[in-house]
Amino acid sequence: MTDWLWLGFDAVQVIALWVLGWLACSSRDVRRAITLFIAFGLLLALTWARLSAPDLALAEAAIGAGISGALLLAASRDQVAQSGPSSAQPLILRGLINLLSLGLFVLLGLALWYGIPQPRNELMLEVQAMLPDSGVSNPVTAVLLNFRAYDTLLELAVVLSAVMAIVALGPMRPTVAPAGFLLSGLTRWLTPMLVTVAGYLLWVGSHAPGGAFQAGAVLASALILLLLSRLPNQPAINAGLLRGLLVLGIAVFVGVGLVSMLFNQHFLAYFPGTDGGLILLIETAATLSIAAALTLAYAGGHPADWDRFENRQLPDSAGENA
Amino acid sequence: MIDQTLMYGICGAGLFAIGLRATLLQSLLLLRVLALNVCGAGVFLLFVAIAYRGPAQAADPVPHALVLTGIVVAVSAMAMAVALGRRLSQLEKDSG
Amino acid sequence: MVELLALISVFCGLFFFLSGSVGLLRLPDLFCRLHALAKADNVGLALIALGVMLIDGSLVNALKITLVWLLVMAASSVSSHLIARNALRGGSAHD
Amino acid sequence: MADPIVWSIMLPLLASLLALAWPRRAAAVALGGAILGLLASIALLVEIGQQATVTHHLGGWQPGLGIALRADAFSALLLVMAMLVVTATTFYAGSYFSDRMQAQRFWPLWMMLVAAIAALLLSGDLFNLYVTLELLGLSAVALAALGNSRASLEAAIRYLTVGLLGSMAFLAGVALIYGGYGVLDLSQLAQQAKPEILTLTALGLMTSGLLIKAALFPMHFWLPAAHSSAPAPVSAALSALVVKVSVYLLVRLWLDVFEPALPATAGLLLGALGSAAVLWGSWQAYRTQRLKLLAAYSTVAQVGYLFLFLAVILGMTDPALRQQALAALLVLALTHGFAKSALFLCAGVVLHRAGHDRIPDLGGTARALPMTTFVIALSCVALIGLPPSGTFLAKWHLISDSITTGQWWWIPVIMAGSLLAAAYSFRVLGHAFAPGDNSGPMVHWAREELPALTLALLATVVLGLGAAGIWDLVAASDLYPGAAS
Repeated sequence: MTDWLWLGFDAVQVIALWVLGWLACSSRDVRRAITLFIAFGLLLALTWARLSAPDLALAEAAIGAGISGALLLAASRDQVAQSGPSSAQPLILRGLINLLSLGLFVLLGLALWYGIPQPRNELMLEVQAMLPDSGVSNPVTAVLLNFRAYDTLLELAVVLSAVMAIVALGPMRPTVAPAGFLLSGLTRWLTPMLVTVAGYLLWVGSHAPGGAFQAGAVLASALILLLLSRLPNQPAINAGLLRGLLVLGIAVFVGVGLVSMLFNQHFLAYFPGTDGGLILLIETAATLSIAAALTLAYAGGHPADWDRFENRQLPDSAGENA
Repeated sequence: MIDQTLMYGICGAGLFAIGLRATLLQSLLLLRVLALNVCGAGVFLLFVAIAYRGPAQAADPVPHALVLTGIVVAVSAMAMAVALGRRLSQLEKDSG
Repeated sequence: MVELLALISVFCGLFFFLSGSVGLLRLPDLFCRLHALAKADNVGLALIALGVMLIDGSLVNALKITLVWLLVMAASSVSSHLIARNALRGGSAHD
Repeated sequence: MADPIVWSIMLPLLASLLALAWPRRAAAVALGGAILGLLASIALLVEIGQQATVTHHLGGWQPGLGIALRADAFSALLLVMAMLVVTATTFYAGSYFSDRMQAQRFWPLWMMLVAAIAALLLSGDLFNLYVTLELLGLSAVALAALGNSRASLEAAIRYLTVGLLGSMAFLAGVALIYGGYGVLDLSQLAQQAKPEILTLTALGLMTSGLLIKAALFPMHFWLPAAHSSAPAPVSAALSALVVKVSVYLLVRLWLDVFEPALPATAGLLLGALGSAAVLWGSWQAYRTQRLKLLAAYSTVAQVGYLFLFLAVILGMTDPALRQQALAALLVLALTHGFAKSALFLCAGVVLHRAGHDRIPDLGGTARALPMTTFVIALSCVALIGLPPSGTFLAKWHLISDSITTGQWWWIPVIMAGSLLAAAYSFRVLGHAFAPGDNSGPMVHWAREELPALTLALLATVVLGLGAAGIWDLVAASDLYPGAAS
């Protein structure tokens, strides 16, 4: 009985994902596409929860649907064109593209059908066997910050390069209108709560779903709310501090890696016994960096005194260049 | 093989194809970026479906970690595309 | 008995969600739609939350679920307000 | 502590962080990072000279559970080439940017690109390779957008979306491989790879993703605009290095990891695309009116030669002969890296001094900028494949290997490509030597011309005369045993 119920649920889920994905992709109206995409993201979060991936469900809800939805909605305000031409490509090309996509779908389906007769458990068993040595008890965190920590280090570098690109492109987008008392009231009330939740997610990541990325996204949403509501006596953003925050996550990560290489021969081989603490240290720094990065990504450019900070140094660097 | 793996795996393949098609067909940057993200979601679903081991057993954590990495990378790329598009439309506005 | 109550509560909640969605699709302008959506969703969520609490039976989790419900209420009322205010100023209430 | 394989990645990464946090000294930091990175890569090469391959288990975990960094002569030589190009270009860029704000935004991204190149060349894990591909793609797009004009932004956007599509295809392949084999480590995969529908689909997806990034004809459409509208130092790195590491990865996957799973015709297909790239790229380079576009189209053609090599190597059965042909492929890649970066740096000098890079209006350049013109001529020698450049050796090898493997049909393509390369080179030089009004001293802009000269000399003289060592190094190292047997 429950099996059939689950199967029905799965079928509805799959079809809903396809329909929403198709609608979000084929819409020519930007706003509509974005709204559908956010709904798609939430449905995806539900799917992760269904497939016993709670870490991903949290991350998808916070990052995939939340932050990127906010980002896209803000962007839809900037863009000149709100809807596209009905057909940009000639008919033959469109036919080819349809054929290619359909062919790939069939091929992928066949590969799944014939290629994966039973699940391959080797790596999973290895992770389970080594989990006690990893310093944390949430296996996903163990993979992310211990076994495959190098991936995470490079991922932070990816985030940083995207932010550097955004910052290089121009100033932050200005806030549209001062927020009403309701929004600022909510912000006042919500910000401390969001910061607490971020701290909790960071802490709980060692033994339950959560971790630096989810925490960073929640912290970023608090910062974005602050940006949007522009409370009175809100301190200005200090560019030097911001640069430091952006760099902090990778710097701590690489620092720990190099020190451990000095003593243990291998890059990022944590000292036995201290690994839990080191992971928490790295995650804390990463959370701050991710929050700063996502906030800047939402703001869409560099803050006002980013340039002034550079300008102040102008006479010096001019001498250096001559 | 577990039914759900195949079912959601094929769902992922479908999303990949839908996203790919739309990426190639759409002409507006934002819509194209959106399509790329649907395409990415399909690949992530492929990973998570492969990791699933039924309701009684814990899933394989490795693909979950990989997908978490992928989600963050996808958001970074999206943010960058949006910023590029914004700068371009500013330049277009300035030059009339 | 408790399970039956929970089931009834969840189904009532689902009914409210359904009517909210129908309202979103059928009502003529933005303000009516907002009205339908906010009311129906808040009550619907409350009923479903109640049902889940009854099934779960633990006090700690019940508190957590209540907190979730309160947060959703706050967020949805503020966002409805913002959308309505924006529409009033921009005058695009009828698209 | 002395693990050059780790330092080669971490030093540029640290330089990037420091350049971002300390914008005042960003130029000096970047130069330091480039030089230290070069030293680390040379140390790695020395280590490989002693023990053939180097492996570093990150985190101390067994590969499989953890990620391993791996290097052999092939990757290490490419890395040294990349670091040499980067160091020379860093010197050059120090005086290239007139807008200081732009310069300060350039340095951290530049070092990030270097770290990404090193990370990609040294990674031994399939998913980690995906992350490095994204890091490389995003930092390259960010640098390409620094031109901040409409043309460069449009090119950067196309570059970004095309690159992301490529990464997605690659990642889908990785997902299938993980589902079918349950491993991500390349050496474990090399021992298990079987020709099944799953492996073939996955390999097809990864290959198409990489072909987009490597800009093989007909997926080259994004390259000319992106490479020609970026600032000169960026163009140099994009054309000489970024495209090349995608080819590297493709060669690695095809020859070392998935060789047993390959269908026999796959090599011929890639060879056919490669020939089309050689002919089309060279023809477009001949027809174009701008020097930077010429250089970009010539990259399309040169990538084509690398795929001709791949086709020929796949037609061989003797592992010793294969390693020799691989060494020849490597020599071609190295020479092109040096020559193309030198050419782009010179195009930057011309663009700065003349205010344009239209080929028909280059008259008088030879008198006004003698050293720049000399360097352009040297890089043309390498692009055509005249002796003593490394390209000459490589093409000679390619032709003789085509004959021994019975794939004689590539030979006319190679000939026609070289002829077209000669035609577009002489077209540029002919215009440059046309009479003009002003003349200048031999070396006018030392900080910009000397790095370019160094690179061009490396391409023509050093590689041409010292290539024997490369053959010995490559013949000695076999990074993924199990695949060839």
